Amino acid sequence: MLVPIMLLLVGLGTVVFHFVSPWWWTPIASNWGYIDDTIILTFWVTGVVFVGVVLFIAWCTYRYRYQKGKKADYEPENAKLEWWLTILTTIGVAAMLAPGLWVWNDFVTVPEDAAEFEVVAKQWEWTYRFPGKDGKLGTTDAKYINDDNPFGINPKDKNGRDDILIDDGEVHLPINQPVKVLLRSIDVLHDFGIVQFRAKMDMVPGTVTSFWFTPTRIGEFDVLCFELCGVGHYAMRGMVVVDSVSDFQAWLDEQPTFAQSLAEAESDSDKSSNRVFSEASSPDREIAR
Amino acid sequence: MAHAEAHVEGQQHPLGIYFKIWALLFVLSTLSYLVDYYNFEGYLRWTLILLFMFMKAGLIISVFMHMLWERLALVYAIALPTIALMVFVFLMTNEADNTFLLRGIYFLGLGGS
Amino acid sequence: MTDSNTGQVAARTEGMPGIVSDWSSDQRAFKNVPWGKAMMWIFLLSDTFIFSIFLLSYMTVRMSTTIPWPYPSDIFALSFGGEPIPLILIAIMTFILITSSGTMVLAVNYGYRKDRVKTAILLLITAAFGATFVGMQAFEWTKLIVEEGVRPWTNPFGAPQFGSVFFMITGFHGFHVSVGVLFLIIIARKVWRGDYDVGRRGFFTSRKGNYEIVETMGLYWHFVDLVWVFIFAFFYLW
Amino acid sequence: MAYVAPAEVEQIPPAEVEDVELYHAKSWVTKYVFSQDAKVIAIQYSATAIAIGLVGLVLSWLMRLQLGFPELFDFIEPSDYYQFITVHGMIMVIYLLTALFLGGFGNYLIPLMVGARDMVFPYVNMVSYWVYLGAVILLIVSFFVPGGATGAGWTLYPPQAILSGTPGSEGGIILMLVSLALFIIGFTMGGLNYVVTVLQARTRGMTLMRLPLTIWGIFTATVLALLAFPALLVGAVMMTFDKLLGTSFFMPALVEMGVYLDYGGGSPLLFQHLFWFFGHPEVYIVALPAFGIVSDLISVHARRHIFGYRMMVWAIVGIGALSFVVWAHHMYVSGMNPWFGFFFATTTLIIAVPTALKVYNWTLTLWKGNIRFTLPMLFALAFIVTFVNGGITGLFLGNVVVDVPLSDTMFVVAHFHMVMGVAPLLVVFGGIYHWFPLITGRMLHEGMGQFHFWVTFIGAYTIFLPLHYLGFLGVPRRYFEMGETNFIPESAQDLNAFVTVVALTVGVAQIVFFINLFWSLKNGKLAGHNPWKACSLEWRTAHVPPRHGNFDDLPVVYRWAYDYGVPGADEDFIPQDVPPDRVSTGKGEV
Ligand code: HEA
Ligand code: HEA
Ligand code: CUA
Ligand SMILES: [Cu+2]
Repeated sequence: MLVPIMLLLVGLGTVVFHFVSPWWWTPIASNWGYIDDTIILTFWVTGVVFVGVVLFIAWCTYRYRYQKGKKADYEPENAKLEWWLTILTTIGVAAMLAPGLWVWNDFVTVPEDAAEFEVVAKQWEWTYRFPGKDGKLGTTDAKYINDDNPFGINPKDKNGRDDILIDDGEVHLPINQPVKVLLRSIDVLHDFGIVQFRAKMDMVPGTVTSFWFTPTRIGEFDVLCFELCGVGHYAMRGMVVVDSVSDFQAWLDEQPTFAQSLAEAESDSDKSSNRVFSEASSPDREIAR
Repeated sequence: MAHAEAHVEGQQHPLGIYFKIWALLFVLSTLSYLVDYYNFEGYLRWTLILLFMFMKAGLIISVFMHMLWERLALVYAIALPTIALMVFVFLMTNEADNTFLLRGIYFLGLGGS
Repeated sequence: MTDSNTGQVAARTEGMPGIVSDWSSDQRAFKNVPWGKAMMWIFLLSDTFIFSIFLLSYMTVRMSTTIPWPYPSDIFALSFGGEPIPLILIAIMTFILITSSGTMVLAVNYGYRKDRVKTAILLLITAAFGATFVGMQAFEWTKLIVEEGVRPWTNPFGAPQFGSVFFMITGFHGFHVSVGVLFLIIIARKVWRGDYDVGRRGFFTSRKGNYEIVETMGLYWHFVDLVWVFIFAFFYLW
Repeated sequence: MAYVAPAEVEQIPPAEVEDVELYHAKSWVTKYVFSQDAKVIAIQYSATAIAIGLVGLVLSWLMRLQLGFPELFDFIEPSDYYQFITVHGMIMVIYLLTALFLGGFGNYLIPLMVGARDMVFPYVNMVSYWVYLGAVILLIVSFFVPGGATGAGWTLYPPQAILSGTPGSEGGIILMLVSLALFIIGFTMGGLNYVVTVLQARTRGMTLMRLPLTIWGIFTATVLALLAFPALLVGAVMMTFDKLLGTSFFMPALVEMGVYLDYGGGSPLLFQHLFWFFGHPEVYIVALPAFGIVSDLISVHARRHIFGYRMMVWAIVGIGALSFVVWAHHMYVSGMNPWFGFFFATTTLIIAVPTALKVYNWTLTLWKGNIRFTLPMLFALAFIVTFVNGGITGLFLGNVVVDVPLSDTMFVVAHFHMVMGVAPLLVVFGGIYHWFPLITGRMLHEGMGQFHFWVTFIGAYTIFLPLHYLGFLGVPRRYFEMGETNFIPESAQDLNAFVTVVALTVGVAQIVFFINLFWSLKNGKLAGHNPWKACSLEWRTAHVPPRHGNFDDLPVVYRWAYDYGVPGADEDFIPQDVPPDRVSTGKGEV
């Protein structure tokens, strides 16, 4: 008797825990409500199956518990039953997959009007870059990185001169404006994730990754690093502040451009004598094909 | 069937076929070498390289390694798992292309962003 | 048919039905395939995965690097007095390996005829070709390292991965050849001594061997040749 | 398939291969230490795996202490924590479960269950164990080299794994990689044996479709391992070169702590693909043997044939095959080519269908059975519950867009512990309770077993169920401590503390299991032949425990391994080697 009861308790306990637990997702603050919907859908489909299976075993262990001298039923196969189960499961799977793929299609299709900004990660802090007046980000390369140019912006690329650099971990974004986040790391893998936006993506050194979203709620949102990046991983924090458009613009205008920061560095150039990179040691790279 | 077969289970074939294949392998190797020697370029080059490569590989596997005479149960057991490799290779060509493209755009400033 | 232990074998179905009947039979899925050979085939399948993944990694780094890939044809050229002939050393190595494959397949054949002497001699010839191949590879490595300044981490011609991949893949292949040579010699010695005629026990395994080992060895050796076909095509010619 | 008609006796073919000549040990050392007997090797493998598993367990306590009470234990530094999770993950997946299922259960059961005298190449089999031992020792040694063991996570992603921001990037990572390479070499030697034994050394009448599912599971897992480990081996070789020779396979141009390094052009994503091309099959390598073993446990102890045997076999094979085309579901947010998401989400969810069928068939085996609540059965039932729970959370993660918010959170940790840390481990326990009588001739103590079962099942479930919800909140995995955020409630920390307490309790309860093992060795009830009244061949040896060479005369097999409750027969089970004309039917001999 103990076994069926315990199985029942485990099954029901799980359901009860799900519904009464105070721990559930943090309220959303982006356009990715569809993701939440897909999760809910998945919950119902799989939840029903879970409860069904556990209740069925519990019942079996009660109904068919050992009786001396009894013999089990002998029916090695039942093609009809097996087919039905296959078909039903396939339907269940399709019911979750189809909406999922549809939302994924949205997720990877960046809208035309998305503004771009870049997140640059390094062990263990976040920095950000906005395109300047020309609306274009300058190209970058790890070899340009030094104290004066922590972002590694190509000094010869004029698109980069007016890029706006934010070096202190906190970035502002305007509300309701779709943004494409370009993700770049200068050392190891990191992952730019904001729980309320339901979106995250790894940043891979040697390439630039991206995702897009639209912030829909004004407020401050913690940026966490979601990819193990060394001992400081757990402490790699940043902040996204979603502002009204005007607040955002005001904030942006205060930030220095690349040209400004270079000029500043020039003026006290002897401080930057410990340059780690010298132009000669790594020849310019050209594209191969 | 001969009852000794359970003990002698090897492959015996007339030597002639081995010599023929041997010669053929020489010819094919020469041909693939000539692809380079005469500096064929582009798709022609790649097609020829692959063609000769697969012919050589096929001959070695089927005749020298006796696959031709093995029972299909063995042949398929060895051949089918390589499908996984082909999927892997195919996907990695896409992955590598993607990386290359992104590097071109963001590090070398080629094309729009 | 009775429960006799005489090894009677019924005629077997061929083709697709043959696959089904083999796999659904008892005792052995690969009919007429001795254990050692089955083991070697499966090992080779696993090894195929290793080499394929080496090549796949090579493909990936080559396709994703933005630095030009060096032109192997020129790098591996060799001049005898005058004009450099592209890839000539590699071509010769290819021929040597094919030749060794040829002598190997003959050895297998004579092995099954239990021709002790011919088998042993052919095995030794195969080993000799194999050793020559490794020797030429050592020459090629030396030339590249000493004269051309190629290193695993850098090279004067272009993408650093060129050198890395070169040393890694040819090194791994050369390692396979060397191991093969070693085993060829060991087996040749056993054949020569007549171990497989008198059923002498192995030193380590304490089991009796037989001439099937020659075919098993042959599979390995041809595989090494096979891998070279792919390396030649993808690394040197592509 | 089931009730073999007398006419079929005629069709048992004669032996195709001569009976093998066994190697007979000449001294104590060759009999028990450098033994070539698969059964001794199995015990060596199991003992080593369990010993190293205990190290993994202790590491999990340390991790839990830190997570549950972040301020309290200042002897755990962040770098220690990362070393703990890395080695914990690695030990549990590879050195414990892979080795225990294949090297341990595989070695013991394959020859017995297919009716062979031993593995086909006993010498190679022996070497396999010693190489494995070497790998384990290297792993332990890595804790004691300067810089300690690697803290790169069990996924060992470069560039991080070999750069100075990560603990163990000096020597630990190299030892880890070498140890893995050794493990793979050792495993390959053993694995070839298992595969060839199943394919080529079965006894007369033992067709593949009469194999117990245990063997199907172990066999398929071994094939997966032989084809998946190459990717890890190659990745390990290349990473070793990146570290030691300065090559740039996985290393793009980058800056390490402000210093521009001499790397360039490599692809970190390549490593991830290689790792998961291995890694996903790997999780099925530990799951498939569990599937197989649990099928047998359920069938034997429910006194009912397994339901839908053919479907079960095809599902195992299908899962095995599919597992090679789903790997990048671990990389949905890795920055790979975005269209891969469509491909891999589809393949991943497709793999749920054969898995679901297996679950149904287990439950349908219970249905209309005659279920005995023996210890193995309890563990099997617990397996179904935990596996279904963990499996369906896999469906969340597999559905690419749902994975985006959940990836790299505690939800993933909860998923894989439920489906891999708890479910197969319960099967391991069930298997030990089931086969201990065969291996030692004595039963394990029932009372201690019951205690161990309930604490482990309920406890482990309680540990990992709540972690899903931390994942929903957004608590990332691999965090030394959560620290301050403006969205994670205080109560999350209480939950963590609670989980830690339960984890410690469950951990300590394992002591009862070990006491039981040693106590029963001497004092257990004598088991006699076939205490569970099972049909498969391992219980049909002349001696219990089986001696070297397993059988006196090789058995001849007439039926599948699941003839329980055959109508008309007197007994409720008919062993595989009982010919149809020997089945007693009450109406007298046929
Ligand atoms: C034994 C090990 C094991 C098993 C069997 C599985 C099984 C599955 N896993 Fe899991 N997984 C791991 C071990 C395992 N996993 C590990 C170790 C990791 C993390 C690695 C790391 O990053 O460190 C991981 C991570 C992981 C991820 C990556 C998450 C991330 O990092 O973001 C994903 C994503 O797709 C995933 C999916 C699945 C799926 C779909 C299955 C499926 O096979 C499950 C199938 C089973 C069922 C579905 C249950 C039974 C079905 C039914 C009762 C009927 C269901 C009904 C309907 C479908 C209607 N797993
Ligand atoms: C089979 C695999 C397995 C098993 C059994 C376990 C068991 C446990 N694991 Fe682990 N774990 C992993 C595989 C496993 N784990 C992996 C792959 C990771 C990822 C690492 C990474 O991120 O790189 C991980 C990470 C991981 C984390 C996440 C760390 C982080 O991301 O910050 C945590 C945290 O709570 C944790 C806890 C535990 C606990 C409390 C137990 C146990 O205490 C649970 C309860 C114990 C038992 C039910 C029985 C235990 C008995 C034995 C283990 C050995 C004896 C064996 C026999 C006698 C057969 N594990
Ligand atoms: Cu940056 Cu983790
Ligand atoms: Cu997976």
